[in-house]
Amino acid sequence: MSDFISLSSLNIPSLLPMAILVFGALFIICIDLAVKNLNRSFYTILSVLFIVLDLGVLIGYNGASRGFFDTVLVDGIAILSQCIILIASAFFIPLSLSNRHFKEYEMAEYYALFLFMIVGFQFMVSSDNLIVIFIGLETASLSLYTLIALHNRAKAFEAAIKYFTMGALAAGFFALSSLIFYALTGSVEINTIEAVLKEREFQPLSAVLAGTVFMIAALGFKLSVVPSHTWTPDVYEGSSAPLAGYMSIVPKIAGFVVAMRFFEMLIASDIIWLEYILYGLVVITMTLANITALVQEDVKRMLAFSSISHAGFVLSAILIGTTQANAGLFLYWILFMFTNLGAFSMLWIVRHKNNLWDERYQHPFSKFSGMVKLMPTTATIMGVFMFALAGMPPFSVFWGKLYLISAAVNSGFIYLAVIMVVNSAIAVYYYMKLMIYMFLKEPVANTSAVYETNASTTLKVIVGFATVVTLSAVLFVEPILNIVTKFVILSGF
Amino acid sequence: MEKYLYIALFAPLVGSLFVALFASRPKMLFTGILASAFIGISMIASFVLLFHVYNHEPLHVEMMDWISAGNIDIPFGFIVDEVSVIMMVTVTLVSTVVHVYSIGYMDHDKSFNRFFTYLSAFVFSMLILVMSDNFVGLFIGWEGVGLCSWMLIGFWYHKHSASWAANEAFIMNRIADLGMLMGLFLIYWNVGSLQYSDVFEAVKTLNPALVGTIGVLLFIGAMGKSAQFPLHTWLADAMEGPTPVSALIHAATMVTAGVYLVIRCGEIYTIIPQVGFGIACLGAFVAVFAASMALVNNDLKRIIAYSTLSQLGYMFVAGGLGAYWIALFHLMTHAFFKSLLFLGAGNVMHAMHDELNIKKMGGLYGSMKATAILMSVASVALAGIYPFAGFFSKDKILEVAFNEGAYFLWFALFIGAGLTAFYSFRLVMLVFFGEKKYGHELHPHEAQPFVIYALMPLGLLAAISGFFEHSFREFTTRLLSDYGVHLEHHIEVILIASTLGIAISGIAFAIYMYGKRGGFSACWEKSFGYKVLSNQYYIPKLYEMVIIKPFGVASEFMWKKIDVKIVDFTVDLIARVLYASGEKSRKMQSGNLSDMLRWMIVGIVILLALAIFYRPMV
Amino acid sequence: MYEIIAFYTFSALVIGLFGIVVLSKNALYSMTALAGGMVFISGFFFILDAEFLGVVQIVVYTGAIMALYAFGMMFFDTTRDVKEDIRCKKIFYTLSILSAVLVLIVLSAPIFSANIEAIYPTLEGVGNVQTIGLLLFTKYLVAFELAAIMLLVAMIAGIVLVGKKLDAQSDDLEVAKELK
Amino acid sequence: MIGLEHYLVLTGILFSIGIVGVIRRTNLLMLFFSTEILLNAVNIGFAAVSKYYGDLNGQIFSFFIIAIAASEVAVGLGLLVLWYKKEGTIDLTSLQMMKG
Amino acid sequence: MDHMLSLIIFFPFVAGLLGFLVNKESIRSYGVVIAGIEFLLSIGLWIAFDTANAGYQFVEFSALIPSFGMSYYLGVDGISLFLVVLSTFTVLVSLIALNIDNDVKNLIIAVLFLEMTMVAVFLCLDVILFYAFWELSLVPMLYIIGAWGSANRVYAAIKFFLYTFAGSVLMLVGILYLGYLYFQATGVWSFSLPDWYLVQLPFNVQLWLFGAFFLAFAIKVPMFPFHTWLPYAHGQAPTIGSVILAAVLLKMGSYGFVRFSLPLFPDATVYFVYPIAIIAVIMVIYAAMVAYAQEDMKQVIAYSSISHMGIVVLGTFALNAEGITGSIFLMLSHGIVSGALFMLVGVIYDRRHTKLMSEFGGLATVMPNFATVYGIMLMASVGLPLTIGFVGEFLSLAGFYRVDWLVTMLAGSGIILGAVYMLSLYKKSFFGVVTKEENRTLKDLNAKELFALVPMVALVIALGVYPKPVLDTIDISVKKMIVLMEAKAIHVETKAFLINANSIGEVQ
Repeated sequence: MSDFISLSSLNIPSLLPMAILVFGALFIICIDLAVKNLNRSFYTILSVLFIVLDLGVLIGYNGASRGFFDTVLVDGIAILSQCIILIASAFFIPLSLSNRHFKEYEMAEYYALFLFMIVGFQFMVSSDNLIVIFIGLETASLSLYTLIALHNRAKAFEAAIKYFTMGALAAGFFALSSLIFYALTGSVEINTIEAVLKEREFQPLSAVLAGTVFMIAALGFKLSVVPSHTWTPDVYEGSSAPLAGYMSIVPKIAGFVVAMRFFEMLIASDIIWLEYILYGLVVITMTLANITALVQEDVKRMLAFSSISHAGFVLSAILIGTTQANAGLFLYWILFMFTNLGAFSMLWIVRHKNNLWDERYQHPFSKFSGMVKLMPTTATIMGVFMFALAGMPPFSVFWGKLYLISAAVNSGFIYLAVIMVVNSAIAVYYYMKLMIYMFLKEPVANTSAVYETNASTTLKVIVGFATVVTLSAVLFVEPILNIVTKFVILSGF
Repeated sequence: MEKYLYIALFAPLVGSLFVALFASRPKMLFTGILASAFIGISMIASFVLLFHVYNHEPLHVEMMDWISAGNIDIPFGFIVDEVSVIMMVTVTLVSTVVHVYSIGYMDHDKSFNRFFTYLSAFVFSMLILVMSDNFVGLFIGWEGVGLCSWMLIGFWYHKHSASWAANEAFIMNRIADLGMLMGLFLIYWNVGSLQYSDVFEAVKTLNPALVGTIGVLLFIGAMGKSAQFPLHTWLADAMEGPTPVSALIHAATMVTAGVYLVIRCGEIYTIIPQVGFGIACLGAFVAVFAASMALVNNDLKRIIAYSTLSQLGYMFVAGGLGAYWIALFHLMTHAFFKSLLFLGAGNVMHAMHDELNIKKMGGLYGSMKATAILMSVASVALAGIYPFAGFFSKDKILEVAFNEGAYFLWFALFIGAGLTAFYSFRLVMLVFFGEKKYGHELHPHEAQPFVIYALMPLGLLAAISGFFEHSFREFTTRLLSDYGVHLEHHIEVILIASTLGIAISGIAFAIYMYGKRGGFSACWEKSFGYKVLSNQYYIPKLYEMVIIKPFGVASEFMWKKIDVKIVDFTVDLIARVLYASGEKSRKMQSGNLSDMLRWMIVGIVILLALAIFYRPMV
Repeated sequence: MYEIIAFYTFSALVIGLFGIVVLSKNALYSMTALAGGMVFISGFFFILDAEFLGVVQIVVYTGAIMALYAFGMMFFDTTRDVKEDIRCKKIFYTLSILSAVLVLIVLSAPIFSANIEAIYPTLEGVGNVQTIGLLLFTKYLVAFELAAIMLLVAMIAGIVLVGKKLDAQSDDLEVAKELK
Repeated sequence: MIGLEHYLVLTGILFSIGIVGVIRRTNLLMLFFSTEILLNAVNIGFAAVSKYYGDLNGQIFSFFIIAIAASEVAVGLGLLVLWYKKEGTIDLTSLQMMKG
Repeated sequence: MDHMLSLIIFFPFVAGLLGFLVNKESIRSYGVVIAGIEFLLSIGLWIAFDTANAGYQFVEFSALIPSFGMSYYLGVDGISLFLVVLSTFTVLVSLIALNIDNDVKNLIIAVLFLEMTMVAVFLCLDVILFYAFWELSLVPMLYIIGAWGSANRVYAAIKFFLYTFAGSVLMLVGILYLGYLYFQATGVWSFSLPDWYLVQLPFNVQLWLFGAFFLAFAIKVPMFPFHTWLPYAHGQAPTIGSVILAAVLLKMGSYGFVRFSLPLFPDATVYFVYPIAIIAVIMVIYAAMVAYAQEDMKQVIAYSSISHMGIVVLGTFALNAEGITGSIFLMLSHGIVSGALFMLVGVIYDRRHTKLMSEFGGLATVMPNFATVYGIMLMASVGLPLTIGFVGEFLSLAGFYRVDWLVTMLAGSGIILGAVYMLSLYKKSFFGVVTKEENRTLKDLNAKELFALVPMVALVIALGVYPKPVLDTIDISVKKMIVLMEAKAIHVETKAFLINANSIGEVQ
């Protein structure tokens, strides 16, 4: 153990993206201490600016570099996923600038926690050290639980508690899994674990598999893989629409990156068992979520199941494990991000403080009945998002689906591809259900006013942006694909 | 000369289209006159063509291409040769008469204009049929006359029976058309062309069995149009149409299209005498079969219809036995006297206010002398009494049958001749002679003079056209293979005498029975034989029971049971199963935190168990 | 020998106490047992030459966490017997037994293998605390800082959640006024 | 000398106890106790492996797990307080507003 | 003229978008004008089309996702040219006859979007692009059926959408797999059809891919037993929806067979000729029988569509120029005829708000013009020579006769059964005496309806009398395709089959 550590060997820039946001969060808290009653718009914009700044720093990176005694790993997928996380955050935070005022958005802590959450995710994706991943995960999760609860409705509390409790169990699994791998290999770094396991040809196998099982359970919880998915609909329903939308994107991409780092080595080493298990999980997750989504009465819950299904769909990329599949994962998620951003923003826009349509649900399908007659543009845009989520060409998610299915086909997973498309066909029904309500039924409300109480210019701009991206996705696929493929190859997946 | 060809062909079309402009208007006299004039023009052109062909050579034009795809190349080509020109003349001549006649006959009909539209359209189709130089062109006309027949039978569409009969006619024809179409395909794929000239050239080299199939298939087409057994039922029902229609379509022209086809394809049928013989047998059968039905029927028009059927049988015997020119000759003479018979019947109907039951007529001779004479002439011609037209043509057919050694055919035709004579005069007697059986409120009157004048040419032709036999033979056999009867003279004489004898005895019997005795006894009408005959051998009932009803039931079954209950149900079942499994899987989402945690642990337990106990090959 | 006795004693105690935690109907017993169990767990740490951990365990767990729980318990008024219905007993027993058996099988599998090279070896002669400190502030500096952030988050979360701000019924606050 | 297996088995036993608790408990506070047991069980394991490998990573991991546990408690209790203020109970059967 | 095809595809789309700005009162005229211009554009395409050239013309190519081989690739040949014209014509005519007043703006915009997708499906040479428009065409149709249909419209719309969507997803897998095979063979990604035409595929691969494509096309056509969405969709759809559905959307399926299944998988096609022929025969007979049993006029025509499409399929799988050209021509004729028939049913529905045949009777007296037009269309539907219906039917059946006479005969029974149900429909509704009092006062066709129907009548006759320009253009491309199939086939038997099917020879 050397007493002398050179500063340059630390590779401080690798930590810069996180540092900026930590600074930002602290800065916000300090401002709150100094100046009371600052408007939410101030914090919102400030947060967005920090994120943009961060993004600016991040974009300069290209290529794998390690720092801080190898605890920080900035490789291609780390950069990519950080970009996704930051962009998603930059779009979801301004949703606080809705027409109505919500308590949580008036609190500086909300923004600070949000930024801390981002930091947590960033650490999660840019490290291959299980300790850092774990702490990053927990930082992000704890912030997220709090943010959910801050929505300050009974349902939000219920959601937060359910999420939290299951999260605690998942944390236990993560810890146990880490223990098993540590005991097997004496290391807590994924690449070392990989090396040692390979050297020993994955013996004893049952222990390796047991560790994998617990890791699947822990990450599966984040990725809402069946049967650890049960929290998803409840949490989405309980939290505010922006946060639900955020949850459908960011924690999952972080989870995917970890899963990618962790399972790729096992998949690559021909552990057929894992392949089968992942296969089963992918299929069950897609199918079960789709089937359950069919019978939902609330749009937000439906979207929750849909996002489970999408996650299952994307999980197949890890199963397939080729470069194309991994690139497809990111492509899919980027496109999915914009679409879901739009969909949840729309829900946020049409939010009404009273549940006028249903005692329990905020956004029952009947609420959207005949919307096209009252607000044709809104209904059309919502319809576009729905069809995009359904994988209807030529809207955004279709291209992701296309690329992923292609990856499956190319690697010989024909049956998987068939199951994937069949699931898309099933999924169409529930997306279409909303379309049917919006376009084919008679309106329930007399005026469009009830749909607009929360609409503000900011929200409209964001939705408009999401719409444009969703509609013209075909033009972005090529550049995104190029970048994504480059980074994925860079990090060796 | 092409000019005349086109005039002959398109004048009816022009007339039809022009009249069509007024189709939905109330009656306008000029439409009838105009249509008749156009047909008249066509007739004149046809005669010009006849002389041209007679003196020079056949005419062949190709107007334009029609269908061409792959190797198929079908033009609109028309040929005016010996056969088609005879057909043209016959068709246009009868048509002109019928048109003029219709002006009088349809006088009170509110759809006067429409009638002429259809009628002229029919003539056009018929001309296409006979003038085409290829099979598909023939098929155009074939279907075209079918369409016009449908429209005209169902002309009084408000009558259920009329529209039913129209549909029946169309559909039955379609059945036969399918056979014909198959024949065309077979020809096409074996020959590579559907032009008559190419086909007749090529069949000589083809496998005879194949040619036989072609012959049979084409004849199936002919059977439908010419209402041969078993596709004959439509013809009697077709009498629902206006009488001029029956005269033109269902006596003179359309129904003879089948015969025309056989004649036209003579070159095919000469290769396959077996098939020809089969045709002849069927023809002979129909000749007797239809005549027997005519014996007891009381419906004025149906009797004539059965008579037509019977005569078509004669023609097929001739055609089948290779005596094409004789068939064609009989076709022509038959056209004259049969249309005359029908048109006369139309006059009677008019006089009787659309009463059709001949049992309710009688003694009309007093009020309708001209009609009575014309119909009698026609009946005599039909019965085949010298020197009327029927004698020459029909007798020839009997000779042909005898000549071929098919004595049973001859015998059938011989019996048929007697029956024909009997029912013809049964009709004449019951309608025109005997006592009046109609009510006193009826005051039968003769048709307008111009109608009678219009019938005169037909009467004349019915009487004398037989004398053209030799020139006819000389003319048509330029194209058709000649058929000479080579019987010893005395046998020929005996044959003629016996035929004449049975015809005359038939007539005499009819006159005796209905003139003197006042008809058969009532117990005959209760006998089984009578019932069978008057119910047309129960064939329509059979069709109804065996085909129409089961088809309806089967269709209903297909729809209600198979389509809705099985096919569609399966599709819906998939959706319902998915939805139901959604409801099931929804229970997993109980909302209870403890359950949620347990699910996670269940997952772990299952995966761990798999990890420990399940080892696919690594 | 001493070690073995200590191990088995502590094991028995910890298992027993944790069993009470899980099975007791009384929240107070349960909590007390948990606190006791955690103290004894620190005993293992001392056996395993991880003094630093042992101390942290006692300080953090028994000192901080259990104190928090105690406060919580007072707040929730759960000192009395807790009425709990075990839902679906059959499932509960099967699941419990199955999971226990499986976890045990997995962890008792012969996973130990000798020739693993220590990456950060315990240094002979240097105190455990010292080494750990060294490691924490070099290798795990980032993790340490991150943990600090996490604790900060936890703190903020605790304050925000329990603070008065959230008491008001949010639905009433949601007034329709335009952005300023 | 106690073998590593002993510690691992102990870890297993304790972890199982924790899981049983998680399955069984319907009182949220006591449910949280069970999750603490899970983490503690793992901690023992880490310390033991660390000792037998002579490697300190395990101890560090344990240390961070303790930190995580502490943070979780803070947030968890905060949530529980909120819930209790709202509903007056911390039994998880009260959390059934959302289902289906 | 370089971007003629793009223009044709996107003109209605842009016009549809701008249509949002048009006032509600004027939108109807706007729609007609746009459709008219679009129709003129397609006619211009026909005029500019070089009929002697069998290959693709007006080709546009620009890479969209080059790394994945996907491009914006358009082209038109004889096979697709007339389907494009048919689409624009149908839309124009159905917009002229449009008789809906509520939310007409949305309807017209939806129809214009639909027009874009339809035209694009026929023009795309990039398979992914094709798939995109193929799927996209469902959306406006869903809206049209679901929003303006009759009582059970939502069910019908969902069924239509889900069924056809589900059917085509397997095709997507097929497409991707084929793309992969191409990649393997050449090392380059490409989804353009002309490129794919050059690849020979192993037989078993062909079988699977054929199956994947088949399902999508079969549902769209629709082939028995995948047809049950059609009666519902037609029965519930508004007139304009039925017209477009019958005239164009069904043709996408049969077009797919010609464009994809045949040239891409020649061996599999030959392998499956008989099974498909049997299905086609079942379609013809079964649908005709079911049509006969119907009580609803529109359902009769809906089932008759299935029956006719059976002959289209049969013609396609005759695999000779006669059959394929005939089947494409039959697509056109069926498009016009069934479109017109649906329009006619719409006319009567507008007046009486019922389509049950038992409610009518004697309409010929009350509405002579209507009856006349109906009669003409009916005759075209039963395939009377000199109407448009005959040419295609004749050629298709003639084509398949080369393959099998028995099947042809059974399918040919469609001309009998077609007459049966059509004539009985006509008899029930038009003949007889007027029984219902409310039928006595029905108005005959008005100017608008005549304006829409008369061109169709004219076309029915004109193309029946002189189909040559159309046939020739189709034929030349079809022949090229057959040559391609033959060249691509890997089995000797396949080649023999194709040669045999395309030559005159002794046939029983």
